[in-house]
Amino acid sequence: MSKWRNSFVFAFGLAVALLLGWVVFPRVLYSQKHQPLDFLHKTHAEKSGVADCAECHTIREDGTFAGLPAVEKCAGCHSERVGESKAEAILVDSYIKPGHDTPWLAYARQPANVWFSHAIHVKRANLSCTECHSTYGESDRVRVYEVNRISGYSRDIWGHSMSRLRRAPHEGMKMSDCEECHKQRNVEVGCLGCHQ
Amino acid sequence: MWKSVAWDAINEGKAMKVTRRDLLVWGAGAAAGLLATPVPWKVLDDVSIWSQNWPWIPQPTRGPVEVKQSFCTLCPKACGLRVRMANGWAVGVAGSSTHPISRGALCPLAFAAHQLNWHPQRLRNVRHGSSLSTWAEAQSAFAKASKEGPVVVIDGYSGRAASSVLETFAGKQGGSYRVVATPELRAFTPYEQWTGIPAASLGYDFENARTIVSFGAPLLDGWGTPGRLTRLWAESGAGLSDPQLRLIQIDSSLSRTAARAWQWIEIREGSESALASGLAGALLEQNLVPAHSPVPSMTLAESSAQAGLSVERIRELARLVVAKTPALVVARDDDPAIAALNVLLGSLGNRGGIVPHSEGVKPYVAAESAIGNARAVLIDASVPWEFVPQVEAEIFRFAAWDGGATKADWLLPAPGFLEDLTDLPTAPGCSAQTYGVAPALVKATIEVQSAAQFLCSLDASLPTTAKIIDSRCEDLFRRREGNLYGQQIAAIDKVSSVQSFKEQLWKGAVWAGEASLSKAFACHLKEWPAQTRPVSAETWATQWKPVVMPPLASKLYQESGLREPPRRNA
Amino acid sequence: MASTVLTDARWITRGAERISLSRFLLWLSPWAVLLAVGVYAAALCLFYGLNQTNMDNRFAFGLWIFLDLGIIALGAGAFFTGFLVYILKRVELKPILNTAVVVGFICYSGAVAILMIDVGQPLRAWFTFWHPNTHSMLTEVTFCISCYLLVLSLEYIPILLRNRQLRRLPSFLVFEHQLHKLVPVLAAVGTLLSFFHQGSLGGLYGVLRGRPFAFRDGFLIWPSTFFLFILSAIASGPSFLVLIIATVEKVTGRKLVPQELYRRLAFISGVLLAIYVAVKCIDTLVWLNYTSPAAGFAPWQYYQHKGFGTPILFAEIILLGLLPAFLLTFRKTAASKPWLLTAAAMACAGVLLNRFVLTVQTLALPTLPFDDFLQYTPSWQEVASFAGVIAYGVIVYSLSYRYLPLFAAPKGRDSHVSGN
Amino acid sequence: MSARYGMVIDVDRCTGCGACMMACAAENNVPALPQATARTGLTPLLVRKVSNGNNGETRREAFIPIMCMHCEHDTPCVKVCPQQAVEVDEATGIVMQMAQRCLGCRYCMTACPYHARYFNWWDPAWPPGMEKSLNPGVAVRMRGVVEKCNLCHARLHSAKEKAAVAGKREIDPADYVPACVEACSTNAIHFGDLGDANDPVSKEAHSPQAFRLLARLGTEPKLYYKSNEAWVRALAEPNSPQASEVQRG
Repeated sequence: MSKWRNSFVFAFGLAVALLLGWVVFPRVLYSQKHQPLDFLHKTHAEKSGVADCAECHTIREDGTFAGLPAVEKCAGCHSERVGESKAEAILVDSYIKPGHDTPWLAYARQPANVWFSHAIHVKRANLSCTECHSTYGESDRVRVYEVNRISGYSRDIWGHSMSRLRRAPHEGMKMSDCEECHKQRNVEVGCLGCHQ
Repeated sequence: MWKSVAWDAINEGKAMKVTRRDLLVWGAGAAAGLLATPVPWKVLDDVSIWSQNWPWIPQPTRGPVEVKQSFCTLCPKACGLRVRMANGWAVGVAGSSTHPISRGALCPLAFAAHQLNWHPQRLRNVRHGSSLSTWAEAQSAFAKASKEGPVVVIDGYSGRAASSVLETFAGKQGGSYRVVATPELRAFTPYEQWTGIPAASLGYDFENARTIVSFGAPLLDGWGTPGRLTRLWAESGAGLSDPQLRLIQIDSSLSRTAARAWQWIEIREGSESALASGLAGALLEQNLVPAHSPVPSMTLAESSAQAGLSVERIRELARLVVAKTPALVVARDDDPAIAALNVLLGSLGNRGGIVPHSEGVKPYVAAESAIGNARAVLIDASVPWEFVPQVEAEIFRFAAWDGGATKADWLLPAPGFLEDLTDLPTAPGCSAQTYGVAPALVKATIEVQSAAQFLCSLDASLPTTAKIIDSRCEDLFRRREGNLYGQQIAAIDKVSSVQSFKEQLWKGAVWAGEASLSKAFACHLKEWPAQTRPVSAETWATQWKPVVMPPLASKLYQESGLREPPRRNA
Repeated sequence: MASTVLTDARWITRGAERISLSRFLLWLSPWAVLLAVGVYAAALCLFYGLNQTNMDNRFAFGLWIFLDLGIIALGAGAFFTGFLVYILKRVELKPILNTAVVVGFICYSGAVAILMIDVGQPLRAWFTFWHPNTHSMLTEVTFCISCYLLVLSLEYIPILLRNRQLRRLPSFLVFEHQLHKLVPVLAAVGTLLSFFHQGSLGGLYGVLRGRPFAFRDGFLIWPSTFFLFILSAIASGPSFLVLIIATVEKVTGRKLVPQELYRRLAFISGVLLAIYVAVKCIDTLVWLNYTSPAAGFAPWQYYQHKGFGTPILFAEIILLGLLPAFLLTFRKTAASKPWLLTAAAMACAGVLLNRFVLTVQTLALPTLPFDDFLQYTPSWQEVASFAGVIAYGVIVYSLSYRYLPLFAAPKGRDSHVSGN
Repeated sequence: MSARYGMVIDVDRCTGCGACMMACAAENNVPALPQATARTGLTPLLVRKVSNGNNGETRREAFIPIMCMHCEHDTPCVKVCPQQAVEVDEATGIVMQMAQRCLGCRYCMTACPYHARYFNWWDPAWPPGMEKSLNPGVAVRMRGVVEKCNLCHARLHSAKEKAAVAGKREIDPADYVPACVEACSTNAIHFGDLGDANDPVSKEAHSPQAFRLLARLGTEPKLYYKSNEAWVRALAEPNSPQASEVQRG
């Protein structure tokens, strides 16, 4: 029976490794951070009549992208508390009144060596925001921000799926994802087309 | 089947102990399994990404970038700047091509001037002797001193609104106001003595000259407002055998200017004055200039011996100088013998010569290091660090950067690059009057005060720099002369109101008058000036006013051999 | 007593006489110290970066690349002996095969270790496998050397498993027997890989269009240095083995291989060296008269710098090329051990000189008319980490010699070859 | 967008002031480290002093800015890089160096005949606070990688973005001017599209005064020089009489 025994022991080792690698490892690799307050895209879109992403995430005149809005933008409506939620209190008391920018954690932020132009993708290529950011603009909760302990990247860059094999349509923002999309659309750019 | 395997295994587990082989087989299984998990591949990937984003590598700031027009305030040459700003910090400097004098050019150091505010040698605290002190203590010490006796105020950049504050204070206090002038400005003092026209209102009309004879002045190497002469030289046929503008460089070594000049005349070191006298003799002897001039006491032969040039060579040089006129002689400093050559050549007050550009400029009193009777000396941050007063008085020295050991009782941190509002009077050597305003674009990260601010805070009756600038703008507007060089060039008549004029100036536009040749002046020498002592050769670093250089400057002398390393202060 | 307890007799091949463990440790200790210093120097380079070396922007390659190229050439004995034994069936060379494999393994693993220190970003070095530039000679080198190191490891394992203790493990034995059957295949694969990477190491410099001193015309995509490197490596490899075995014999005071084998190796080395010298002469003439002038460089320019004149060319081709080739091939000189060893050393030195000229002189020479001829002295970290590799080699070989039957044929097989 | 960006440098106009070197380093966030020397420093643009070899009054000196020549044919560095960290951009002709891909093997440095490639021997560092003065458009390179002139690609990025906002496909040439070109106080460096026959730079490159350094190597550099002085033009050839007289710059 020693043959069976070997196989069993081998399989046991295999199973332990698979368990560690697929279940434990992802939890260890990413640390979790919480946004400073619960921002609700859905409420802003539905109740406050913010129709266009660009109203807050603006592309400036020189073509650069403002990214997450500065606190003055929020202060436009929230100079005083609007509603009774905890988030409202945090926003007004901790950020708007003292004039500090809200330390948002940007899920989709690329590292400093990447030059991604929203202007070119949105204005020239006419891509919609959901093409890369999925329907996050309609979400009714803030996600936990997960950061890779080794590389320091947001988990959104790799995507939630560890294997990257069965990803949701807009999951992942690695270079290979950019390349794939560029290939599909037959747009060729050199290294420095997207790096700086 | 699986059931039986498991069953057997369990049974055997009961019967058998774990052997070394089991461990090995288990390990092999685990290793095989691990390869089928993301662990090795993801770690490999993440570790390389980590190496691309090492946390200790500095990251540039993020934020909107805007470009502001301003001026370089580090020395009196007043070049126009375009400053790139991000997040309130200056992140890039370039020349402003709309500036009529500097025309988009800058000296090499200006390109990294925005780094100077972070220089390790930045003076960050008020210092009294060797200990730290406070602004309050410095103010009370200065107030006490100025009550007790005369205060000598020393300025390195005359003509600014701040200079006016300093001068007014000195006048009110009963002290005196002295100026440490740049070599470019000092070079005009002989003419001031001969004609009574203040040095600061004279300039060179290079644009109309056809021959420029430079006695060791580094004309192509940071002399005057750098862009003016270099552009002119380049555009008038640099490298051609017969350029439109002939630059004859008389120099004891193959300086940068000599290397690129149309002709280089090699002379012995320090013999510029002697050659000037010899040249005058040769000009007169060959009747190349009108003869109504005093004859130099030095003979051609003596001059030849001193300069190391043959007599024939000097005669040849004389012919060369007048071969293409107007000819203009430029001295490195205030050597009267060289200045007298311009009188001889008739270039004073004439096209392509030395011309006055503004009125109402007061002659300055040059600061000597031996200061007479004084209770205290106040030194503005614009004064070069090399200037060390020799006097038994309490010295209050303003400086943005610490130049090392120099006698000063009080060291007071002054605003750094673009941290202070200042105006920019005409740069020395310009043939037209100019005026610009450089607002404080960057906020200081430490507590700083300029000498003018310091005095204004002590004496509320003094006009502030801002007020003086305001009234100067109004005066200029009222004159209705000249042009405003902003986004476009506009004649001042086209500017609708004084408010708009001021606004444009504050946004970095520069006002420039026109060279007023109508006020031509004559000058006759009674006798040929006596020879002055030779001036030692200047290095490029001494033309730079701040005591420190931006770290990037080491590209020029340390990471390459392009330039000689700066002289260290003792 | 400690002295009686401390023994490794159980691990030593049955019947082999070896010095006492304490004497062996004494022999190892200076090498271990050297290795420790080398590891420290390498750690400095990895931790603080390559500023620990004296390389600079002009001397972007230095001592390390020169010696890497050198030991890889000398390590060619491993694949070439395998090739002779298994492919050309020169079974008389079998007794030195194990030594050849161990020496090859040491040379290649040492070179790869040094290369890992030599690159500025070792953590990203695997990008070469993921995003390879197929036009680069270095890609070819990286792929072939890593594959060949794997092959060498696989060849080394069966030797390792002949250790008295290790062979007791039954599963290991099975593994070893199966691996052993693979060895001829491995030798064939190793030969192919080695031909390519020895060649591409030569190509590394031969393709440098911007360095006319190194640039060579060639055949298809391969510059002539590609072929010259293969030739010089297989010519010097056997000579290096001669030197190693003679040294081991001297150090251990034992006769390990028959004298005839020396002569055999010397002959192979000599003949190949002669061919190499002939090809090198043609190549040099073509380069001097055609390739270099076509790039605008007059050949005299290369040899006008002090210490790097034409004597270096003479030494490379004649003194350390043609001369040892003669000495190694002639029966009379090859029969005399001192002559044989001198000639073998000269042949190895010749190849090292060739690698030196191609790496160091190429970089020292100016290209722009206003460039300097530059010099460079390696820093202690560079020297020490390389000395560490040599110490590592000595230690690995000493351990292999002590615990593995490097020269004795395995029981039952091959005894007719090994002679005694 | 399709261009073949190149330069013509008027050597006669160069005064060797070094403004281009400073502007280049500031624009591209090149660190200046106290330990760096002329052999280990980072000078993607390096002005070198050359002379006609004479002594005394007949001596002439000139200054030659050396940077990546953006070779077009058989680009030596591109060919040798093992992991595609260097490439010639098809749209612009720029030879691009990717620090993030580079493994620091320095093979490209040995391949470059112009010594226009530099290795980051140290980690980049600035005095405390000075990192706030860094150009936001350029990522700082880490130690252990090679860098060189990328033709101020950050400015090309800005120009592209500006064009995109304006709804244009082509950039405005006025928006893309490398820092050295902008900084030159004598307008000695002319930048333009060599592929466009009407571009003044393209015309200048074909003037009899124009030359390229080591053109016979056959790498087709896109950096031209020009001079009215014959001895300067002779520097194009490695066998020029000046070759024996060495000037380090």
